[in-house]
Amino acid sequence: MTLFLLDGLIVVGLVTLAYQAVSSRSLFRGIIHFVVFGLTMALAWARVGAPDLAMAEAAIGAGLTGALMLVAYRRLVEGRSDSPADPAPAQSRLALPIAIGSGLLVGVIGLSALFSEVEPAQAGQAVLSELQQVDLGNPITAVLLLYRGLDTLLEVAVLLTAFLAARAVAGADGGEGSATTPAPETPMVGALLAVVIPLTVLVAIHLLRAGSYEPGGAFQGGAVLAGAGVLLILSGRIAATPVAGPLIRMGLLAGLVSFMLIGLVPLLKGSPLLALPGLWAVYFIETAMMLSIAITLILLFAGGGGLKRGRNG
Amino acid sequence: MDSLGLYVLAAAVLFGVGVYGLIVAEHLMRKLFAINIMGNAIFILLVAASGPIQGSPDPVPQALVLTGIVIAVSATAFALALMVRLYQETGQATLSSRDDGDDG
Amino acid sequence: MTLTDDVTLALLLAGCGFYLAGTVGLLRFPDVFCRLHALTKADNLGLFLVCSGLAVHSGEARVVSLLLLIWLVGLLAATVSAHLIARHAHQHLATSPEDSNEQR
Amino acid sequence: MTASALALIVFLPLLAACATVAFPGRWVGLIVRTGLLPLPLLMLVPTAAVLDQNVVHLALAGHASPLGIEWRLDSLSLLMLWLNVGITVLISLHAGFTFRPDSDRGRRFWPLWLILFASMNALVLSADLFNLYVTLELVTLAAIGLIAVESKPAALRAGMRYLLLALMASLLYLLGVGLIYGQAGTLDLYLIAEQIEPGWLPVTALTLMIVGLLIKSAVFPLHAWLPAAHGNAPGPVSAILSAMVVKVSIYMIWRLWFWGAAGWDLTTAANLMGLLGAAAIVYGSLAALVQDRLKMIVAYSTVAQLGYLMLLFPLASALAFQAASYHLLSHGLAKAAMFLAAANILNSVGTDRLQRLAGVDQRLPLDVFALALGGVSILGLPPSGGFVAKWLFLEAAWQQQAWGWLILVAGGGLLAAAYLFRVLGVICLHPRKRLDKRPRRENPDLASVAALILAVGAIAAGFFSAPVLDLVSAGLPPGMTP
Repeated sequence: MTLFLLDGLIVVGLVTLAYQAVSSRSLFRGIIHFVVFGLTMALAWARVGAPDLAMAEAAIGAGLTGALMLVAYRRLVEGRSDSPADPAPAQSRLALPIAIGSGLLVGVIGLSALFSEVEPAQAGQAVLSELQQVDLGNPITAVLLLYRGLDTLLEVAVLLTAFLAARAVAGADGGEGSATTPAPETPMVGALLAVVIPLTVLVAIHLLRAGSYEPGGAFQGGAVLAGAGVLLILSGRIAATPVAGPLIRMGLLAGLVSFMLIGLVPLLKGSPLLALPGLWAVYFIETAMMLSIAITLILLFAGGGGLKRGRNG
Repeated sequence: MDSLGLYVLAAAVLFGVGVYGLIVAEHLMRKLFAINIMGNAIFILLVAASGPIQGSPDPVPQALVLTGIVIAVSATAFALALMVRLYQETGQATLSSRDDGDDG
Repeated sequence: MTLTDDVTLALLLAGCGFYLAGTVGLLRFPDVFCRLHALTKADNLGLFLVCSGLAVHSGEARVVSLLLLIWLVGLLAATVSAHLIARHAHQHLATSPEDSNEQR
Repeated sequence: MTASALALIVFLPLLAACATVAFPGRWVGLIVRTGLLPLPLLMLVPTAAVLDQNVVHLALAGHASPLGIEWRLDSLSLLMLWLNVGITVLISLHAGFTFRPDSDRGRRFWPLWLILFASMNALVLSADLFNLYVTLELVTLAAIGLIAVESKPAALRAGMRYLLLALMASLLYLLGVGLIYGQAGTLDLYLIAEQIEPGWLPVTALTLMIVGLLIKSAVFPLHAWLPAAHGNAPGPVSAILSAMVVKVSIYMIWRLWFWGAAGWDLTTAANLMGLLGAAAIVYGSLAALVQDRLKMIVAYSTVAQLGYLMLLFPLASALAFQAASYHLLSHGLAKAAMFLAAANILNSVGTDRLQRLAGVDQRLPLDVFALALGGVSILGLPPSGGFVAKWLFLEAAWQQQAWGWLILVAGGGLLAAAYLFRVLGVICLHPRKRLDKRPRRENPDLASVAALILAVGAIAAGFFSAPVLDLVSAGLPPGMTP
């Protein structure tokens, strides 16, 4: 009963926040509602038995998406005294019926999928039975790295592509954007960083290591690490540059390149593509991916191609 | 799992809210909120659509959704960059008004 | 209901009470400084009470130390962000209710 | 051997893309060549394998489906791979001038270009519904990055609209994938038919996926984003968008329909798809007739020509399958040629407004010739590749006495003739309105040669159709017999 109440509260919260995000008075409020929506989504994932997704949603879905939206908002307000033009919602008489109709359709589909009598999925069963043979306690990490490695490889490529595409459309100011203007220095910030940065790095490494036997992994770890980077940018310890130095470039590509190269090696011995040669390869690739994910997200936040020591660094 | 049913219902409502926002909102950032909300609704359905295996949830859809979350943030990040540039070039962060008839 | 359960319940309820007070303060107080005052003080204490309630409930040393860490990090974040917001408000904003309302 | 070749066909361009990011100096040109030029040679290996054993299965990481992801190579995917490799390499010749590898523009362009290329190769190989989703997202993001790479307002706006629609389309597709997984317990496209009966839930799932893909392939009435995006993108990008990017999602629909849902009774839906195709042919051609910019005309022509690919659904015979596959091939070549030629004209004249192009054939004879040759294939005049495709369509419709489709195919050719002769008429038939101004910019010869090679390819496809058609008929969908 209590749990049902909790679920009800989460669900009502989700719907209210979502509605507020798309229709609240000011855009800034919309962003805040969207971020809180993401956090509530994380609670929802925890409730439906998906702790990995809860972590990913909290770190990536709410945290970094929110940070990216705030920084984009700041670029929109830049150089204007008023808040950015937020045109009145389009008056569409069809909007409500279409929305209700598609919601109903999705509801019917979802409920009948939920209550249809199906055998447990073969793929899922195969994962759980194969898992006995490898030393990975977290089936999701096993799926991501061992059984559906190509998805994960291409997903890292998607993140890199998003970064490259964002760079390709970046304006002439690309690099020294206003996101990098640090807040005025105060001793409090120094104290905060001294504690929080090491702690965050520790948590990221813990998540990465824990990913092999309990919830966590490269994506969650990378997102947490990126959070540390965001903090460093906001406090002016690091700043964006238009062009990346060699170290940043290596970090940016480490995950994708090492995954591809290690995945190609088995072909030389006549083994199949992407058949990783042992658990060390899993750990190596995950570490490289975590670094790449963190650096890509930090650069996307900074709106630059590279990083340098900042004004307060 | 009766609470899963509740979340499926929530997903349906969220999808509807997302569709509504996509139609009604003019500002591109709001349209991105709407698409992300629709995405989350579909992620819930993805997890709900396959039944549990011997009591524990099926890991495959969860892995798929994890991939989906990362793809969603990538697409959102690029869309935001595109929106900012569009705003810098045209002073607008919407798609309405003015047609696309410029010389290529 | 054992004694630990009773203590846990009492601590959690007290914690929720402080959170509630903090939130009411956030919504009702007239300007930034009063609001920060209500929010940080009440919420820090609320977090402490909730954490200690959970600590009593679990009783494991590992969990207790993790909860302690959570409280400390929460304290740190609240302190620094309250400081930054207050400083920004002090330097840039008039302290009339309307203005602070706009900035929230 | 085949495994290694296929792995390189996907990973070599992707590694090259990473290398251009890692070493953005003067090596970019060399890296791009290393990532592209070996591909035609590498393609010989899988070609031999398909000729030898018809279908090649590769279980990635050694885990066969349902546990893992499989690559599956048959005649159709081989054709798509060849088309992608051939067209991309030829367009790259052209893009080498528009986006010089040692320039800032080039450094923005080439990584995305290589990723787009690699991701389309990965897409046509994949046999896994979710992996297809990931590759399709990769294709979309890279393509839109390329559309907006010059940051012209019209292109930015078109790219943004494309992105929003594409994201929505992906969500519909993803929901379908989730439902199929819930019902079938596998994500392998080729195992769906064995696993599930066509109940209402699987049919809904299939519908969602196909609607998503129809948005991505801009089939009427979901085409609204295409002309602006294809018409405002840089020349080489317009060429690859029309030649390949919209085709890969139609390719996915074919796969879902004829392989995934093999044996389901989809007659009504098939007729509906055919009607959409018919509407696309008529609407696209008429819209092309009233455009006043060359690139917009070519873009609307793509909307029309995509309609023919939809005729496969109602006709659904071996002959129609050959026709549609051949149309895919010849339209790809012809449209790439036309967009490159249009880009050259735009670059030289400074505008592509039709009324300002009178007499441009005097200055840019090669480009106008390439445009005309491409047009011949689009019209379906003999002896072009387009003629072979249309002839096969007519034959397929004749065989089934489907007179409606027969009239449509014949009439579609006439409509195409109308808008293409309008273009050529304006350009060539104004003896007194010579272009008086000097060219704004000279085009390098190779840029025109690239367009010409593609156009000649589209014509030559008319002479060498037999081996391709044999190949296609060796890999017919289940249930179709030659």
